[in-house]
Amino acid sequence: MMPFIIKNLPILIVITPLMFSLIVAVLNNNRLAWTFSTFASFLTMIFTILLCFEVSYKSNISYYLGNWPPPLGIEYVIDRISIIPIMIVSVIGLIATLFAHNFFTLEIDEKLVSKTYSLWLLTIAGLIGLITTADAFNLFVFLEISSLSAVALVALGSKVDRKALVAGYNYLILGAVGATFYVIGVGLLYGVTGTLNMGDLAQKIPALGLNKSVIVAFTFMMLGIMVKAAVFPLHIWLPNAYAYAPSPVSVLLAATSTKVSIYIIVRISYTIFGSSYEIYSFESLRYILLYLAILAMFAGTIMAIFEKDVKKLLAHSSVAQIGYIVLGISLATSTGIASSFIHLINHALIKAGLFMSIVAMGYYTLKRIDVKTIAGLGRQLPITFFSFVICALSLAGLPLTVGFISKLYLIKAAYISEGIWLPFLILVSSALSLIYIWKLIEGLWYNEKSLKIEKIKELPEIYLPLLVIAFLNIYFGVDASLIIDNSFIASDALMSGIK
Amino acid sequence: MIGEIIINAFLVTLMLTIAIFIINTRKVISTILLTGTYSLVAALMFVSLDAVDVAFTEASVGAGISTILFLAALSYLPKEEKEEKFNVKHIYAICTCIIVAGLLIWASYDLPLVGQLENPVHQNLAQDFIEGSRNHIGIPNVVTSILASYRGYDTFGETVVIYTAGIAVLVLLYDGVSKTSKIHKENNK
Amino acid sequence: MINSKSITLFLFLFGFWLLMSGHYTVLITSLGVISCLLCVYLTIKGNFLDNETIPIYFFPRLIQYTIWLIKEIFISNITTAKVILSKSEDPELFSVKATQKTNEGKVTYANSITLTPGTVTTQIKDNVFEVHALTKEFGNDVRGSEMDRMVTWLEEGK
Amino acid sequence: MLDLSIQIISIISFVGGVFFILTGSIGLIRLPDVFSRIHAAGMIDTAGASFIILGMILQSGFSLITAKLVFIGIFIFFTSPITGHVTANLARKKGVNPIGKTKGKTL
Amino acid sequence: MANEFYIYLSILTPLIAFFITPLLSSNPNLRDSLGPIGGLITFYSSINIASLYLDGEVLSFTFFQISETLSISFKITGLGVIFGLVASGLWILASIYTIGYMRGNKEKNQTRFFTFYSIAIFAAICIAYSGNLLTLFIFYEVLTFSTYPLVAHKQNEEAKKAGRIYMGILVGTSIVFLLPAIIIVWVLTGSLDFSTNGILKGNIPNEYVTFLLALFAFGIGKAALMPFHKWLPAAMVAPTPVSALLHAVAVVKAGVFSMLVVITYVFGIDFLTETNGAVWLIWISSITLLLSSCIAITKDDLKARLAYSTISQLSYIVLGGAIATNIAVQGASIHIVMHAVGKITLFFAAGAIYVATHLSKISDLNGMGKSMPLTFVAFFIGSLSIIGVPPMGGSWSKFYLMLGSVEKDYLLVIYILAISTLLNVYYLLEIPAKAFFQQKRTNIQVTKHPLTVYPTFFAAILTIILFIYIEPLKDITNLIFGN
Amino acid sequence: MIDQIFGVWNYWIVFILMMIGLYIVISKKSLLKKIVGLAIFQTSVFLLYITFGKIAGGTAPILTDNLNEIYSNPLPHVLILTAIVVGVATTALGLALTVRINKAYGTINEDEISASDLVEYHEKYLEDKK
Amino acid sequence: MFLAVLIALSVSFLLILVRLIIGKTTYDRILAANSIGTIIVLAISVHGFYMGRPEFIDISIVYALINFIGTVAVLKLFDKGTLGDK
Amino acid sequence: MDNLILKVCTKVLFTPIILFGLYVQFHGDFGPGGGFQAGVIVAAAFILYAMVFSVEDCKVIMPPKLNFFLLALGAFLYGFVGIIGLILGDPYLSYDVLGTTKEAGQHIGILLVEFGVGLTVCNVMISLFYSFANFNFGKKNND
Repeated sequence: MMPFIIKNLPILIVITPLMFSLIVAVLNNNRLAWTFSTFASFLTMIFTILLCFEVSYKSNISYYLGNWPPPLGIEYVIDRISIIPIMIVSVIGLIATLFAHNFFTLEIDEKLVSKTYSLWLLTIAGLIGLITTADAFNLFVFLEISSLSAVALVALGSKVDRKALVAGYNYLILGAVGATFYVIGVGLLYGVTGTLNMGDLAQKIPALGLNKSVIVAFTFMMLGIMVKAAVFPLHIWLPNAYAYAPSPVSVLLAATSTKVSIYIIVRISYTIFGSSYEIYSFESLRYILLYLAILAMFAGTIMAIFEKDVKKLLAHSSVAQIGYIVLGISLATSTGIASSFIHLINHALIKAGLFMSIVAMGYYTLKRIDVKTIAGLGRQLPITFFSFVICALSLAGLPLTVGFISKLYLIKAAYISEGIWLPFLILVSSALSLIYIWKLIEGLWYNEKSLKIEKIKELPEIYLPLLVIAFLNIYFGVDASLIIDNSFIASDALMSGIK
Repeated sequence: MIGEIIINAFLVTLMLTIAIFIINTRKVISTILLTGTYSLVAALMFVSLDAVDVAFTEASVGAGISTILFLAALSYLPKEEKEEKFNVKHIYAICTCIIVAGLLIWASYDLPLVGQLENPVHQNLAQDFIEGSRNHIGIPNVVTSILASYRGYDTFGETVVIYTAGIAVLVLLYDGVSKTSKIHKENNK
Repeated sequence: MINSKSITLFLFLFGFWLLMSGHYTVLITSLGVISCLLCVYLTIKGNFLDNETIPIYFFPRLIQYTIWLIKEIFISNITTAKVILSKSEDPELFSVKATQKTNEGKVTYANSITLTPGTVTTQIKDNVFEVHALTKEFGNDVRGSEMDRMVTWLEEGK
Repeated sequence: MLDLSIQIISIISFVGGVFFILTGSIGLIRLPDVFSRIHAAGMIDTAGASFIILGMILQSGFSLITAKLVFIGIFIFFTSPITGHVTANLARKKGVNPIGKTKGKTL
Repeated sequence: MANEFYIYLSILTPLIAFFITPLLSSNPNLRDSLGPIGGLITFYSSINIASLYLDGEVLSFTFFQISETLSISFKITGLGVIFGLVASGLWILASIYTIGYMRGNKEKNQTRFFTFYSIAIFAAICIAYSGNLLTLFIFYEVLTFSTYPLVAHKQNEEAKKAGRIYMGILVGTSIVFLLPAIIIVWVLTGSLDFSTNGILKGNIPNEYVTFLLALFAFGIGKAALMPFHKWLPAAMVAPTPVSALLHAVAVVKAGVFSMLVVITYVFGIDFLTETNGAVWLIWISSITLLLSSCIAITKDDLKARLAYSTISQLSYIVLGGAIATNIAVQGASIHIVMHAVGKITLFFAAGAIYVATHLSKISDLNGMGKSMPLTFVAFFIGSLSIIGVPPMGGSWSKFYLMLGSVEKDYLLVIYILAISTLLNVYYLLEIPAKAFFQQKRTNIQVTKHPLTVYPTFFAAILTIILFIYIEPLKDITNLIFGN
Repeated sequence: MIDQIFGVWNYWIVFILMMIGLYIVISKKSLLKKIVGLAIFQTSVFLLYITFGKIAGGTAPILTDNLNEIYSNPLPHVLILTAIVVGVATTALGLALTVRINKAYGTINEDEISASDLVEYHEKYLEDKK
Repeated sequence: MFLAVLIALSVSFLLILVRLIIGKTTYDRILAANSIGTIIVLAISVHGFYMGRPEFIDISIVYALINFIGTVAVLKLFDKGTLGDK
Repeated sequence: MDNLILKVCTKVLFTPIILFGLYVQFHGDFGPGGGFQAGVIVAAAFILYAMVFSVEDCKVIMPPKLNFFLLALGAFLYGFVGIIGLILGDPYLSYDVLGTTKEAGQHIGILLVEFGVGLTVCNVMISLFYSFANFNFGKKNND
């Protein structure tokens, strides 16, 4: 049994949630559906952990789907780089699934819950599939699986607020345009190289020299994915989508979906075009990305400061955080990319925790979670508040939390390649972020309760995910070597592909 | 093979005409019918470009199911669009489109010419697929053998996508009476 | 379940399959049989395996009728083309009475009227058809009710 | 010899088909109202289609394609009157009045 | 191991107090006794550490490794010993006083208060014994965040606003300036560990020294250099024990301590002298010193005046560091002790007055000296110490500072010190003078709480003791730059 | 020469078609029209792919017994089959959302929707003030 | 020969397209769309012959089918205002 | 639609359309077509029936529960064929091991897989139509 599993790990992590989603959909019992989903995501995580060990001494696992060798068939590649986002998705997936049960039964029509779990697992499967694939077109298919299911999940928030529908619609249209742009890019590349496998493409592109189609293809692919990753001017779908989605969906999407897209940006720019990166536009694109990232940092933070709706506030903050991650990528140095990876992981942990604790506080209202409505709830829900504070301080970059580690490395990288002005900007924006964080903490703890609900008590079922995420936030802030070492290994691996 | 080229050019221009008409039609039903026709012509184009399977699919999906879905949705929607004045958004859209089109046209100078045998697209893989389909799989329709075997995983993904859409629409258009849970009835008075 | 209609339908469908298929291996043909059975099953399940679906009693006189119809169509096509090209249309709307008893008969009659260009059935109320004709001549043809007689003849069967 | 005659017959039938189709489309543009245009459309569907299919049948010789072409023909024959009739029916139902040559309406 | 035991003991004691306090919320007496007991234990271990340090033992250990070059580690330095002694020693006093204040004033949420009080002390002691910049920074932030609930203790709008200013300036400066400075050091040297002669020498272009020092100087907002001093007066809304903690024991001392540490152990005074990188800091601190003294005069609120006094006194210490000679740094470090004791006396007195009479305006204190003689005598002694009049401890530090500036020929600095002393005299002595020699205006009910008065008086006596018994302190300061 | 012109002509028109689709998506206010635009956009992209796969004088990639036959490249066809399905999935989902939006808002005009949201926001704001 | 037929079909296609676009009543459009369907069905068959691979007639059948169903759908929509049961 | 002609003709056309769909399904190996197109054609027959008669009538032939089950089953079948490959020791979606020879295995695999696609597509399309056609317009959703 074991060798069989070991041999097929790369595909098992994708098809486990996928196949379970097909089974879950036809179940009638909500509790059973949840159990199945949890089981599926648990299995996925176990497989991912096994895969981690496997990758750590094989460094590069290639899996031929359908037993056809790569340029003909589709290939899965798992290496030290891709294992990071896979880990994020599967761990957060499990935590969010554990968390989801109470909220789905509450926020969604009873009869739709099992189907919702199906969509939920599809999102997870789609995201993992996106990461593992080494085929440019297969990536598109999984992009669509994940985004269609995510759109549906977002729109399910319409039971609470009709704006969820518009948010879902915009997400869908922008996402589809982005995906189509990506497809155009792939098409142009295919037109000039005749292959779709990423490794194969990377080998063939340098031979083409300064080819206009390749440059345009690169631009289009990047643009397409940047929509999905919500890089600054293309982020407009994100705040509403995260804010109006049902609670568990916000948790899952905020923590994983953009991270995966950013990983793809890295993959495209370094793996496919990396070997010809001196010739091509990446050097100039780097600066475009850099400035966009800086804009994102400030725009997101400032929007968040003036926002009253807490989920939307966190979504705006996500835009800013994506800015940090993209900034790391745009530095195009080993340290920069490593810092991006570090922040990728850490931000997933932070945002998952923040959204979980915030929506847990909104559990009793089912209305929009406003700074006012949650006032004073912190004292009534101490565990939730505790994990919220941990994650919020982590977001602000307080030492001993993961946020600090990522900021530390990001600034180091920025300082090394751009001098002092960039760290300074980063820090100003992160100091600004303290304003909204503090607004929330203060509101939760010091303000008088505005809700007239008597029976507020915490749900014991969500203690586990909340405490786990708070623990992770602290643990990796204290003993960060696991994240840091792996990120550096990944970034070195990426950079070594560039001559 | 000048005939082929002329047919292609004609069809493509025809599509352009239809598309231009679609922009400014305000009657939704006409838009839908024109879109259906657009798909039909595209399918015809696919036939003339030797992509029979694609034509088959485009005909049944683009012209068929899509149109029916549009019509089904239209029964709940206003039948006529609101009049739009030319505004900044249009200028913005036009600029975006011109830039993107400019980029693409610029790129097209380095694209291989249509239909040349020596294009990289035809030099790589294609022959392997055809030979493989003939010798290893034994199915005359190369498209099917790639679809189901070589790139079977893509097709699995595609099936899952359509499944996702099915479930998503099912969930979104579920018209049961929504039940509010007990807690909220108490709390949201 | 198994009656003359279902068997006839099955045979028709299977014939259709064989004509379409072109690959007469055991696998494909057995799949064909299964498919045809499925189709028959669906009609039974939907409870519409009746005379309207498969009017067996039409068959004896069907070929003769079809030939006659094609001839009619050909003639009226030429006439219509003349009318269109010469711009001499003179439309009229009138009612005729159909003498068919069954639905399938009426439908055949109405379709035949519509199939011959120059005349279109616009409404059916019980057994009164409202017909739109391109010119008076076409109208006279229909009113002459030769077609009506032919269809009734077809309907009677053997 | 046989080939040649089949060729000639098929060309003739193509020509016939094209003639009817073109006439039909001219009719679609020229004729005054929906009801009259249905006749033109019917012409395309019946004579135009059948002649062209006939031409192709002659071209293809006797094979599976013939069967399929026949099926297309039957199908078109089957569906054309339905759509024509339903369109006319609906137009009548929704109060579109046929235009006569001399005056507006006849019954 | 046996020696490191004392470090563990001194760090863990307040931490344990932090964890136990909430559990004892139902038993106030037991809960409140935790503070003095913890203080005694910590002070005991701090004395042991000091004596071990004087014996030349090198005490250091790494708590854990974050990554290859980053770790959280502790190491005993001369400055650290002094700060550790101050923090732990005054904790005993402060905790006793706090009991009196909180009970006398019948404050709410006492458990929360004591909890965060302990964690603040914990952070201060960790700062004292930190072995590298990262550790220092981390506990610096912990200190900031743990004192926020204390500042905003009253939970009204004013307290929250003050809390926002407090957090905004301290966290803002530390993130925007201090963090990049630390990272620059990290990038340049690859290490953050303290070394007695500094670690930057040879690793940084000379022209960047000024810039980097500026980042540090403004980044350490707790040192209250002039543009970033606003948080200190704002935080005055807090209960007086907190003010005592902020202004005497933990927070501001942590700030100036960090400043001195950075100057001596990161830059190294020789290096600073060589590059003249700290000259500007002398002027900035001098300006702060004078200006804040002037502002203090205009304040009628007792605690606000003390706050501005603190700002000015802190600048003495920064000035000592900026002069960057052995003697000046020694003076600065002695001033940490002296000012701490003196200022805590003043705050205790202010708190005692508030508990007894609920007065906070200086103009209302006329003639109160007769009803609260012990308190005002203590206040008088404390003032003298701050001013630097000889039988009090404060005179030593000023003496050393002047020596230092003479050594470097900064004559202007001496004048500034003199002027500021005169201002001190004016704004501090005005209060006991009014209390003793003016006519009592209204009938004010005086209800003293004994636990507020005696610690105050004891602290006053401590200033005198420190003047006489200065030798051990001098021994320690001699070891700041290694044996 | 004519090969050259028509060789690029197809691309150009396809690009322009794409842009028409994109233009509709960006500029039109009707949510339904946006979906139509998206469909046009995607269909045009499909055409681009299929154009890549074409070989002049080739035939459809369904094997015959003639071994010397030139077949057009089948790979783009497969890709586009997948893409068409994805496209119809997107369309269906978009339509479902549009229908729901129309039900919730009573309009599918972007401007009116945001106006309606704004009104709701203000009402809520006034409520809060009370 | 086939090319000539194709061209003729294209011409009639264009003519009908004019009707589709100018419309007048919706029924005209429906009629035109239906006729365009028929034309394309024929065109595909003829194109198959023209290219020498006439075995793809299936596409035409699908076309005819889809055309019919589409027309029915449009008509139903106009008749009942919905495609489902009211 | 209460139209006699349409009703009668739909009854007549229903089975041939489905059969044609199935023909396309099973002849995807030899000519254009395959699971996806077949699914659409079969679904088109059902949709036609539902339009001309009523959705309720169509639900007699294809009950929603069965429809939903088949919808999931099709994709599951596809995935499961892949898993069989896994169990027999080959990578995912490898059909070589399904039959006695590689070629036979490929044939079986492709047939099953295409059937899965067809099943899903057909049922998704029917399900889409059901959803759209019977979306409850009168009731307000956000109560």
